Amino acid sequence: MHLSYQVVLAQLMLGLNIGAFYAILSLGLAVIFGLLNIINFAHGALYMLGAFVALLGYNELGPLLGMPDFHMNYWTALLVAPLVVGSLGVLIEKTMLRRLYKVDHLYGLLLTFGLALILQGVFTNYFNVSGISYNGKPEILRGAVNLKFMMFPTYRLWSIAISLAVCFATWFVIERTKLGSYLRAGTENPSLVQAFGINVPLMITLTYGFGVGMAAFAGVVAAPIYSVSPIMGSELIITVFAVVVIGGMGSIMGSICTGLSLGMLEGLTKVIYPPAANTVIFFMMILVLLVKPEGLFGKEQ
Amino acid sequence: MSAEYILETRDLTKDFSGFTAVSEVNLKVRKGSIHALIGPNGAGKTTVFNLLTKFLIPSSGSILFKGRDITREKPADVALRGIIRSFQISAVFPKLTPFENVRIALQRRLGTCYHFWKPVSSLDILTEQAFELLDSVGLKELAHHHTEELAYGQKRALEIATTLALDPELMLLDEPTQGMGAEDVGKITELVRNVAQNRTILMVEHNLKVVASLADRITVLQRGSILAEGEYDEVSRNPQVMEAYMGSVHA
Amino acid sequence: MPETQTQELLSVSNLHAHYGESHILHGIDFSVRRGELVTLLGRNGAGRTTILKSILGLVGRRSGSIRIAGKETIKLPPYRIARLGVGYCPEERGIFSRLTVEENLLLPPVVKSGGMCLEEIYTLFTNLLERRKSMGTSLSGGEQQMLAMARILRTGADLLLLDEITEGLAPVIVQALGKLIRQLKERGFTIILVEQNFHFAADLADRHYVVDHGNIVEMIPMEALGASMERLSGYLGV
Amino acid sequence: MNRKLWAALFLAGLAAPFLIYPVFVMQLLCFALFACAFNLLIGYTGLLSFGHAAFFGGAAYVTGYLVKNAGLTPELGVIVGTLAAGLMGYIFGILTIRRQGIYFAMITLALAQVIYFIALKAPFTGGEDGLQDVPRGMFLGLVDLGHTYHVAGKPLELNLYYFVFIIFCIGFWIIHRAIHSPFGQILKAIRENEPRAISLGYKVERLKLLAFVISASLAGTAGATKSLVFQLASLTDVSWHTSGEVVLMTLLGGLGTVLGPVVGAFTVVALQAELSAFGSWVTVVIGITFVVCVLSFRRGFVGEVLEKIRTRPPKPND
Amino acid sequence: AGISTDVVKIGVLTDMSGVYSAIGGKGSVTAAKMAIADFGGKVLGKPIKLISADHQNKADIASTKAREWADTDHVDMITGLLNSGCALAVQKIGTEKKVISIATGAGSTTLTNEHCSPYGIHYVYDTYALPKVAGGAIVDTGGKSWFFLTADYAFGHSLEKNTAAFVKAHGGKVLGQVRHPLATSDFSSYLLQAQASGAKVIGLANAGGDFINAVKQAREFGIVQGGQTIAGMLVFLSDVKSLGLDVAQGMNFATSFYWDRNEASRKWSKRYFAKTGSMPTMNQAGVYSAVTTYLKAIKKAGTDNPDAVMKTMRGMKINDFFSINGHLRADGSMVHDMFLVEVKKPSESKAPWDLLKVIKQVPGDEAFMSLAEGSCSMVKK
Ligand SMILES: Nc1ncnc2c1ncn2[C@@H]1O[C@H](COP(=O)(O)OP(=O)(O)OP(=O)(O)O)[C@@H](O)[C@H]1O
Ligand SMILES: Nc1ncnc2c1ncn2[C@@H]1O[C@H](COP(=O)(O)OP(=O)(O)OP(=O)(O)O)[C@@H](O)[C@H]1O
Ligand SMILES: [Mg+2]
Ligand SMILES: [Mg+2]
Repeated sequence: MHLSYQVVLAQLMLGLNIGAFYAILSLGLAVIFGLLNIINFAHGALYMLGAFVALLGYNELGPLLGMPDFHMNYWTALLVAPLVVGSLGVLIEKTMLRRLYKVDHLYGLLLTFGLALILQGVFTNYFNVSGISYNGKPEILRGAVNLKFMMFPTYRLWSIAISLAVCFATWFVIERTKLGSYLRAGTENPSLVQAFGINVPLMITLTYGFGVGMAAFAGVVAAPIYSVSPIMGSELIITVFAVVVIGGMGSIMGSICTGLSLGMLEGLTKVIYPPAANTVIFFMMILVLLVKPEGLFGKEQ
Repeated sequence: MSAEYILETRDLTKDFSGFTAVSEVNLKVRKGSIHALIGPNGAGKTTVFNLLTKFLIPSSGSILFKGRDITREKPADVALRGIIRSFQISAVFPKLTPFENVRIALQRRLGTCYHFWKPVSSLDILTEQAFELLDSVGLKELAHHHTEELAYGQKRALEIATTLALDPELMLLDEPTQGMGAEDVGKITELVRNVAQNRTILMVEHNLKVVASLADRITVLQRGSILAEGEYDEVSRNPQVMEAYMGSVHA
Repeated sequence: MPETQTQELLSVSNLHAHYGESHILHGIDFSVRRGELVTLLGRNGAGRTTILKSILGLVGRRSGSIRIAGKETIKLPPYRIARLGVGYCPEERGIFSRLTVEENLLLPPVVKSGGMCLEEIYTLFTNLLERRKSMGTSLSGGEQQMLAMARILRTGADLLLLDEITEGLAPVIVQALGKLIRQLKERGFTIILVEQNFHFAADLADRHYVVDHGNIVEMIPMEALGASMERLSGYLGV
Repeated sequence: MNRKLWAALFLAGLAAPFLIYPVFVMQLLCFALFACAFNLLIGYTGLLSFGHAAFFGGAAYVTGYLVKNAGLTPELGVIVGTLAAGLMGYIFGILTIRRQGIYFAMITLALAQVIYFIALKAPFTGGEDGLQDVPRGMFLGLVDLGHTYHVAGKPLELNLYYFVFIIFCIGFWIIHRAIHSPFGQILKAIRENEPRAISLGYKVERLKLLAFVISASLAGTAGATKSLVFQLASLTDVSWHTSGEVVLMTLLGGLGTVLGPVVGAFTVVALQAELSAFGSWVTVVIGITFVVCVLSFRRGFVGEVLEKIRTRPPKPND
Repeated sequence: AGISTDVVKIGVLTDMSGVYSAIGGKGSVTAAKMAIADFGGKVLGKPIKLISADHQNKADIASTKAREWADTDHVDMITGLLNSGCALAVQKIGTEKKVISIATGAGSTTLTNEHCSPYGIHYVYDTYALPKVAGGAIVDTGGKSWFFLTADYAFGHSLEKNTAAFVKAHGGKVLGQVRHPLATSDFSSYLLQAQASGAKVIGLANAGGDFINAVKQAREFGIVQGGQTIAGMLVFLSDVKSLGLDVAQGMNFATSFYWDRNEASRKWSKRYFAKTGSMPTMNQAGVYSAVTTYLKAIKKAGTDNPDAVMKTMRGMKINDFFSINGHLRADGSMVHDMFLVEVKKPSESKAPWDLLKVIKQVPGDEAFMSLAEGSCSMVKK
């Protein structure tokens, strides 16, 4: 393949698109990890669930309500899916995760791993794993934009923009506001923060809800691009883990930057040596581990 | 006459991204003495300890142990040379019994730590010595209890017993009496005095009574640098020290 | 004495507390009047920290009655109790490492009016001013202790629970803290002080409660201290 | 009492192929050994590796390839597979051993993904189809492991079974010994308080690395044996689902107990066999098992039983 | 002679939960049940029993299950087998244990070449026949230059290689190819490369989810609108259904079966539809046909002895709603006519499942690899 600068730019744009998903997912993981000290293995499954809420809302909700012509539109889904999945997250936190804070963090990982299996298994049982198309892409996001070096689908441009907006908003809240300092303090010593008069249990619950809500949001944004399938999250999540390792769990900004740049790296790999596209991030991870074991943005232990 | 000094630092310095916590400290610890390091909070005492035991890497300067430069060695190697520390926060193995705690330390000498094919009974030869050590700190009766259940003072004592098991030439004690009741403070003081025979001790301590009764020599640290050095009486009368550290307290 | 009744800011009766399976407090009764400074004395492990934590609801399980300014709090979650105006300085200091010194200071929400402002606090603790942009746990042990104290003075809490605040502090600072506490008392704060350093506590307190094995075994008013010295040293091994 | 228990278990192992479908028992033994090896790491050093399938599957490929293409005898195949897994463990270890907890889990998971990639791409692995047709060969060049006896009309591959059983016993014994060795004592100490162990002069990283290598090697032994039993090494063996399964086995049986992983492996393998007709519900049931186990009996079957025994009369030692 | 163990046991081993579950899965089990019921539930007076399991597309699970079925359940025939790894593993065990295996979903030609077995049958299609039918036809209608998007594993490579050979044989040329990892969700990069190559035809040498994603995204990037054609090398009815006519219209591909082809296929498919709610894919129809053929062979042979049954099948003409002019060859390949189909425009479609039109019927001997080309060791040359 001839590597003109147009090709490279085009691939970088596409990489940015993937990177935006990595960023929003790894950010969600980082937020949850921050306060609950749990690696949310179910993140991929909840991302999938978000996409399914959009899909089912579009395809099935109408018939279910006896209004065959009703389709929950994309914009509504963008709001509803995070709410639905966020509420499920709240439920999960209140009934299960809550009981694990006192024990080794690894149990949280294992529990969410179990949840991921359950969700994935149930959906696999009812839906086609090879994917279902989501047809609710709104009219104004159809078509393509001329970026000079390529025609870029409008929807993808939108997905990059909205994901980045969500990421930076989250960053701002956590690093620059009072709420963020409660979150960071709650991370370290919840019972003390509670003793200062802050409703920590609620904060934890909502944080988990918010984190998984973000995953669901990413799922809705992804739905018009990729097929919606029960397994869409399960491979992605492992790559996102690698992103997290490379970035280092320490910082919110780290998740965002690493996510984006690894997406672009993956994009480039797809032109240079496509077979390695799925794995380049893992090799990158080994490299980073050798040079900077705590990750690019991580703090030394 | 460096043989006289077991430990020497030369212009030891530690920067934390712009903040100099320890600055050009030249510390000399005489062999066989009890040497106390005191100073106001944040003076850099714990940092010095961390530097000496390689839990932190010095920004510049060097550390000599028995005349040999150990500045670049790893924590475990420093320990192997005979410098053993205790921690400001009590450091024991909570799920092992006190007996096992001590045995872990004794075991090092056998050199079998990588021997995964030997039975545990190969450690039986250490049992007697372990009990002797526990006895010396008054924990013999508790040898097979759960370490987590021990009282604070007992844990400190256990920590010292474990440290002694390695027969260190130089013991570094970071605030051994911190958080103890008066009763336990007395016991620990006694214990330190006992174990100090034929070894060297460098300790950080805020309890001036303990310092006064134990230390042969005192170094006062302030803002990372040595402010004064000498014997207790001498140092405690030093007006600078009084202002920076002791306030109006007179021992 | 109806008058003292109304003045009681904190009254604890028949307080039991558990950590998991272990029963730590066995029916504690005591009370603190507004503006008073009482200490809890006792050996290591007597249960003093546990009393403070129970007041805030930070133990596994508690029962009995704890009234703060007349309000029953035994069923309330910790954050609600704190909002009644209780400030807590924990024994392990509890400085947040991911927050800067200043963020640490600003963390606890203001629960009542009348707290100190930031400048006031920085004049009291000059060390902190110098290091206010540093991360919390890069502070030395003593600096952290100051920060932990300083932090609750901002919130306007008027019932302070102070656990071993002199621990690991240089004598000069201990003296400074002594002064500070006296000032606080003059300003009308109600203070419960858990202290190992008996001499420090003896100078400050109006009354002493002696805790032993999860019970309050004696109350010694300041005036009676001299007379009770012998018994006290029996309890404490001073 | 302990001795009697072991003897009974050993006899049960000897008699098993006559009572239960032998291939199934062999599968159980392979996974049980795998879980025991895994347990050595998590149960005694507190390191959760989420990439142990790399060793299991890696060794399966190495052994399968060598036995099939280089004509190695099965026992040599297993030994070489074990060594290969040990080497992989060493490389993984160097990369990960300084990290702890969740980080360690994620890194091992990601590294295992690299092995997965290699298994997918390398010219000798058969890609998606796996390495098929691995011969069972002649043990020591003498005993045909492929031989099927017919006892009471049932086809029994007894030679192979006892070969597997002996490997299991040896592997299990090594793990048991390692746990109860001077080395095992120090592992426990490191797990409790790492800085303290360092300050006592132990080279913690090297010790952990050794534990990791032993664990990886034995996981490799299990995988190598499995490739002979099923005459197949496939991507499943190196996939992260397998890594997840071994975690479940160990957790379910009881972390840090000697027999726990064996019990756990039996439960999971049996569960899968029972549920295989229900399609993706297997995944759901496994998921639920995970959740229930984490929430309500974190000590695992064996761990809970031991706890019951322990809490009754307070015995001081062990 | 007679029926061993007094029962004929048929095992359906298929993907019930993975990427191919829509193609085979429960539908295959239903098809097998229908076949048994239609046969009367008995053969030679002995009951026919059906068991089924999920091979999850994992060779080890397939092999474990097949082994267990052979050893403890005394299964006589195993069918389904949706991917090549599973099919190979099961065929291997079948050879060892004398159990007939009929692969209805796997594509690899190795089943009937290097790994051919006296008890192995490859029933529906393979990676030779599909491209031969589709590739040649597309080149002939003007698609002269090709660019391949290939799933990076044996199956994809083999599809690509074979298609390329036919493209060249018909005078077309291959401008390039890009190999993508299996189960890729984002094809945009590859599609841009295909677009940049300027090839008339973008050949998708992949299947299932990969195929669907690639087609959808091609549309997103305006590739078809830009004048390039997409050609799927292995396309199932369920894929077309899930893409929708809007996206898939105009695409040509090869298939062994389409429900709306003639009266017989319609009749059976409607019955199937009534049971499952979707029209059968070629695999599902293939399972029905395979089971029926097998049972017929037993009846004819008068025994379920595998050697005798195989011999009988080799001598049979297989003609039913699925298989036209079918016959089983010595290498295990079930050769039958194939079809070239085109996806209808939305305007042409009159019913939800009215998706394809048959353009051309290709005789089996033309579509499948000849014995002479093959490398099966059982075939005497
Ligand atoms: N989290 C806990 N779980 C179980 N037991 C505990 C816990 N915390 C404290 N204890 C036990 O409760 C008892 C009282 O502890 P507490 O911390 O209140 O003592 P204290 O009087 O404050 O002593 P110290 O001087 O050590 O601070 C001790 O026996 C201690 O071992
Ligand atoms: N990791 C670190 N990063 C940045 N600054 C640090 C770090 N560790 C210590 N410091 C700073 O170095 C100074 C010395 O700290 P150190 O802990 O050595 O004091 P100390 O003398 O032991 O005091 P104390 O008696 O209160 O324990 C302090 O001002 C502290 O804030
Ligand atoms: Mg210190
Ligand atoms: Mg206390």
